[in-house]
Amino acid sequence: MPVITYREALNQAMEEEMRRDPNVLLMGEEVGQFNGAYKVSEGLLDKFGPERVIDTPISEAGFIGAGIGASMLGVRPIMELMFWSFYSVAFDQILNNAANVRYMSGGQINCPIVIRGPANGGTNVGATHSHTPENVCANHPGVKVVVPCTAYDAKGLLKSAIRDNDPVMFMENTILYNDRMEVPEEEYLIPLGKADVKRVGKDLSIIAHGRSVIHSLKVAEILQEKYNISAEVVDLRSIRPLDEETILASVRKTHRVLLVEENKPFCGVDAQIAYIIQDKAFDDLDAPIKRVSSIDAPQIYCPPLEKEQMPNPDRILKAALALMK
Amino acid sequence: MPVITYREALNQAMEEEMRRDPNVLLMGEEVGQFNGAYKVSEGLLDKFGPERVIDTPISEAGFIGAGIGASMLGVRPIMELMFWSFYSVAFDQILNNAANVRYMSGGQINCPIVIRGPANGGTNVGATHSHTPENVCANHPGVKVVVPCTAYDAKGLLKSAIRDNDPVMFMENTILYNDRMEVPEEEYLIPLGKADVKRVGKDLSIIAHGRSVIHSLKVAEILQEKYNISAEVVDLRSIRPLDEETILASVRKTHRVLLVEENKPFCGVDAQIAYIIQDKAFDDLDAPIKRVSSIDAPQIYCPPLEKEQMPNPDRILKAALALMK
Amino acid sequence: MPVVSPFVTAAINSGLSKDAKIALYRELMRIRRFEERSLRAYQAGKIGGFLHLYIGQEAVAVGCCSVMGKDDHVITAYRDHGHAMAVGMDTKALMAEVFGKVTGCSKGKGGSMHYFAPEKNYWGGHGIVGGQIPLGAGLAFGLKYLKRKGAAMAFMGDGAVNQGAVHEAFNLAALWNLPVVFVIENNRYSMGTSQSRSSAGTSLAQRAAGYSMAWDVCNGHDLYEVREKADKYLTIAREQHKPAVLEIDTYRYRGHSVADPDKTYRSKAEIEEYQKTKDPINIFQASLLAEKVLTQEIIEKIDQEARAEADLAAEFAEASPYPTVEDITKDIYWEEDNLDKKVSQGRIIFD
Amino acid sequence: MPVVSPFVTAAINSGLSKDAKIALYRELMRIRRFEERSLRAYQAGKIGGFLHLYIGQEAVAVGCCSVMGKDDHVITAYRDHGHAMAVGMDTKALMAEVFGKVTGCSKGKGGSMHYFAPEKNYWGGHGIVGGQIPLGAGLAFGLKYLKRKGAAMAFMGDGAVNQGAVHEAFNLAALWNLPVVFVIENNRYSMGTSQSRSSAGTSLAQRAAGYSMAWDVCNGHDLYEVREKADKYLTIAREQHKPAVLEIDTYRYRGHSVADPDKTYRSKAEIEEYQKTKDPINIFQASLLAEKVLTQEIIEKIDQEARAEADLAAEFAEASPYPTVEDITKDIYWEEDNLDKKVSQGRIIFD
Ligand SMILES: Cc1ncc(C[n+]2csc(CCOP(=O)(O)OP(=O)(O)O)c2C)c(N)n1
Ligand SMILES: Cc1ncc(C[n+]2csc(CCOP(=O)(O)OP(=O)(O)O)c2C)c(N)n1
Ligand SMILES: [Mg+2]
Ligand SMILES: [Mg+2]
Repeated sequence: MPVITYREALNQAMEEEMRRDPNVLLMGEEVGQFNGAYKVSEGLLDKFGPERVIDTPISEAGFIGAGIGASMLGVRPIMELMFWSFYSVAFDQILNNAANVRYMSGGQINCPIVIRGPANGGTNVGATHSHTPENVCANHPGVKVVVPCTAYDAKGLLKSAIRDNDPVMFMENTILYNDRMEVPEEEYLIPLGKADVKRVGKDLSIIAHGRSVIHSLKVAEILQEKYNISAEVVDLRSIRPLDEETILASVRKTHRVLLVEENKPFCGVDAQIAYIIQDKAFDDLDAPIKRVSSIDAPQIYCPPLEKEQMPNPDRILKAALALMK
Repeated sequence: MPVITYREALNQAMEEEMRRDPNVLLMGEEVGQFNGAYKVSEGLLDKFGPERVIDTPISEAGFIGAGIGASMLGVRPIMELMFWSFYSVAFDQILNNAANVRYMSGGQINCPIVIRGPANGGTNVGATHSHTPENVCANHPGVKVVVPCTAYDAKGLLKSAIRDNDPVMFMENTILYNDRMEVPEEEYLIPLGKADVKRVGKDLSIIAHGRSVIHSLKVAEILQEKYNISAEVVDLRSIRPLDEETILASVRKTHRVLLVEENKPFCGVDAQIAYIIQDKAFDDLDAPIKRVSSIDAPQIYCPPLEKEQMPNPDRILKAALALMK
Repeated sequence: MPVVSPFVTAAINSGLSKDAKIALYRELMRIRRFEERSLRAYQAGKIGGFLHLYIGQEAVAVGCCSVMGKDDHVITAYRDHGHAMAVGMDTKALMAEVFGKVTGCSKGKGGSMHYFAPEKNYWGGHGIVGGQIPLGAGLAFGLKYLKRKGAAMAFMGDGAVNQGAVHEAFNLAALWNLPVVFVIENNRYSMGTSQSRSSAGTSLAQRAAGYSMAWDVCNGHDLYEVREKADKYLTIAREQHKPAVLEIDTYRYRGHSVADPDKTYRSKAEIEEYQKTKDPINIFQASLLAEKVLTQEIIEKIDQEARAEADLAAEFAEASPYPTVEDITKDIYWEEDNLDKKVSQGRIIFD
Repeated sequence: MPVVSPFVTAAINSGLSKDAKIALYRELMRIRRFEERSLRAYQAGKIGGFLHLYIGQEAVAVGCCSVMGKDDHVITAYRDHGHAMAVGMDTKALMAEVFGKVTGCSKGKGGSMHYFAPEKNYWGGHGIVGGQIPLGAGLAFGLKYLKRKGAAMAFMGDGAVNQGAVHEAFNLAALWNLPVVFVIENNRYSMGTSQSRSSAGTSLAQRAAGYSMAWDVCNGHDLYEVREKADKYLTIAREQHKPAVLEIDTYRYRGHSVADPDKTYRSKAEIEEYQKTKDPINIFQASLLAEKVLTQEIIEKIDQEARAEADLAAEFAEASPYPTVEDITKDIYWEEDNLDKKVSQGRIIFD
């Protein structure tokens, strides 16, 4: 199997879907001539031309709104946000227009749009460029939210997202763009709403999404090797729809839960996961559900401190050990 | 004691603070000549003139940004959003600029701004006009979030918010504007971050904020009278800062918790409250924490169904009884 | 102004048959009577939320939509009843919608602000001021991308031009040569704020010049002129893929919405002056009388029919059922409404 | 172009003493050397995140800020080092900031994009394109409200004019007569996108005409001209409370940020042409030589000092400590940083 990066996986997903369906296009700042601010769209302009790979002005509300309008007519736009953080200036278009138009029209209109781009901290770009808005987006019925953490998942999920007839918020991670793994050459799809147990364990469930999964897997190794604790690592992959069954099955097996995410804690995704678990697996819990999130401050610039602010193996390990006491 | 409406309470709070401090001004769409879309600012233009009661174009990003800029210089603007829903077009100004500028400047700048207006459903204005974004705002460290449900609280909290040197998101409710109660003539302040036990009870804690508190109080009466269940009703009043102590004290007394809010459930405020309770009062819980939120769909127009969609006494009662079984 | 508009001889108008002119007149009347009827329904407590009446502005929607071809598209704001009727939506479904009934054009989910009829190229009805304008540019983009014929008209009020999203859409449309006409219905007020208190600059449309986009101003009380100008820019949009901003002067007689006390920002005299001298229906009626197209008899008949239609719509709405509690969570996701084609897994509706 | 700019005789320039001219030249050099030094620090792995260098644009910030009075204010975007130095911030604190050190001007919390010095009327350093422009209008509003003297300058790039918030701020400034000069630093590209690919219209500044706001275009390679134009509009803003848009043509030699491979959107030849013929430092140097203000000796000395200052700043930054983990949750809320004056209760930082 070829080994490719997360970036290449996304690129392949877009290329394959653009070949499959002429209604699929890619639009965003610097996606064409510049080959993408993070090179995710590298080569696509050459392959599909400027009619399908479209550079935009710095007008997120304008061009995302335009993408939504076009999607109502049957176009299937993939919209790149250079950073998901910039959803802040297109919030109304995304979470009023895309999220609500089907409902407000009594189901007459659908909006097959994908909005994708990196949503992560960790690259020292500060408070305005480090948002992880999966919680905010998923608060809004009408959208779907996906957060892949491996090349394999990224490709299979992005292809599903592009074929989906509902608006899908697809959140990537600049730090993972260079991560490499084997990805099959044959076409495959991963359905939205299916979590992935990335490591089987029996003493503790670490439930995470995005890059926090990668950290959690490292911690699980350490727990096993150093402490003889067998941690299961569940990667949510999709926030909405959410694979409750896989979450609950893990909890029912391990009875202890650590939730890990990069978001700021107040009303993060893991607040919701915690509610669901205590609601549906109350008697299975041997201890309170614990969380590791980013330290609750605007994202700090200072490189060594940003590492500390975010979930990292040290912080996760500490929380896991405290939980197992 | 004079009996006044929630609307008048807000109006008095603004008038008193504007008299006290010439740096306080009111700005927003239709706040002046029109006396406010919901008449909350009635009479203020006459009293303070157009320099301090300022009508704006329909440019929420522009004028809220301008208010933030002015606040950095020491002006203390009260910004009215005609509906909090319109934060969607000013999201970046509010949750990047106001929330982050102190942090990004290493504490050199503060931003004493109040952004206020109604944030509620229930008036059949549909999916784009019915947001309750206390969860989304409170997810962002840097802002404070207040949601009063009585005239007394509204006045005391708004005065505190105006004197606060941090950005305060103040969320009112059009349906409560006409609610009347006794409010002292003498000046008083209510500190942010102090919950209010609006009804003392011992069998069940109903924890709510905003108009859900009013519903919960009604349900508590019914529970007492019809079912001999003694429900305590805790009104959070302030979401960030949050009065954890009062929440936990109630839970430790009653051992059963029903959380009620008007938000859509996924990552609502009550998801966070649930997490905190199970974390800090795990052994005090006799049953899973339950929630009543708005039914998880964009806000419906249909008047009778919107009532059903939102928390209402029937739905809360049903949930309370199920929880007490 | 002469009784018969000088624009009667414009190409788009000169070919109109008598019947076609009567049909246009009928459209104006139908809208006015529908609006009046819905106001009464509101006063009777049948309608919730907002009701933004179109009374006084009828010539704008009728004029613009009457020159649409079958490939042209429309999107507008919350003051959307006139446009909905002008594109041919059934008044029964419109009235049922404001009553919140399942037979409404949006199944009772959208209400007055959210009429939709994609099969008539009518893309709503939108509540956030200016928020529909990027969608309108997107419809035009979509037409061009899909190599379909036609153009889009995106309507907004005079207050909406100060929203950032509108400006972004103007730039995109001009930069990308999108087939879209941005129509500003300038009824002089955004709620209680007059144009001079909200908008810098000498006119609203001329902001288009900053993007090297064509612009024009039009008397919206004269149906013939509206048709001429709308046709001109729609034709350019369709044929040359060039956008334009068309500002149409008009006036609303009623408050911003039915809840607006309408006392602080304009005088009764101002309203009466408009009603007396600029009413688009009176003006068109007078013209058609002078043109010997209409007779008092026909006028009477059209009025009766328009009233009867509005009453019938209200009866239909009244008799229709509400959606059910189960309906609340339908029409959110395409996939959940098409379970036979569903591929996602997991839970998507929470509690 | 003649060696000595025709603007040398403009009132704002004609009164400049020899020393004052040398001081201006020194500012240009200090910025260039600081930027070059920070680039080396970045390459050595001392700096995280973005680094948007100002090299090539120095005459804009120096020219504009040199005509500021003590009551005038500045706000800009993320390419903010030049402005920070031009208002007199200490390069040690600036370099320490990009190193993420607690001695940085924002305590290591803001980084390169977020320099702040309110005591110098310098309101940052902002990362969201166009997002600082409403704040700039708000500074002007605040000055007027507080009946303080002075005006604000709000800088943005050529790409930023297509953000909705910019347009909203333009309208507000024109409508309310705010004392603000919006400065567009047109360096021809927004990242890899040339002006013609991002912005419809014949010039960026002329969009101001849509709001009946004054506008002008200026050669940003000529420090004298920048001073003249900035002074003109700042004076009008201060004295008449009238805003303006001033577009200043300039050029950046380096990539958009240091991570930009800078290969897809412009030619090496283009950059070299600018360096050869339009470099603002060369042009000013040549002028001052012709004016007999500078000598080779002074030039050499200034250069040495500028390099030394930049090196010293880097040494200072290197030697400074990082903030601590406890510092992460400081500087969020005024109240938490001023516990003696705290009145709120409850918990405000969560985990
Ligand atoms: C972003 C936003 N801000 C404010 C409102 C509230 N609002 C609804 S209509 C309106 C006035 C709009 O006036 P105009 O654009 O002239 O249209 P008209 O009502 O005259 O048709 C306002 C302020 C809104 N719906 N959306
Ligand atoms: C809202 C938003 N969109 C996109 C970006 C990413 N971005 C940062 S700078 C930039 C280019 C800006 O160009 P310009 O305004 O010309 O300023 P310059 O960099 O040339 O100084 C872009 C697209 C951003 N920071 N904010
Ligand atoms: Mg209007
Ligand atoms: Mg530029």
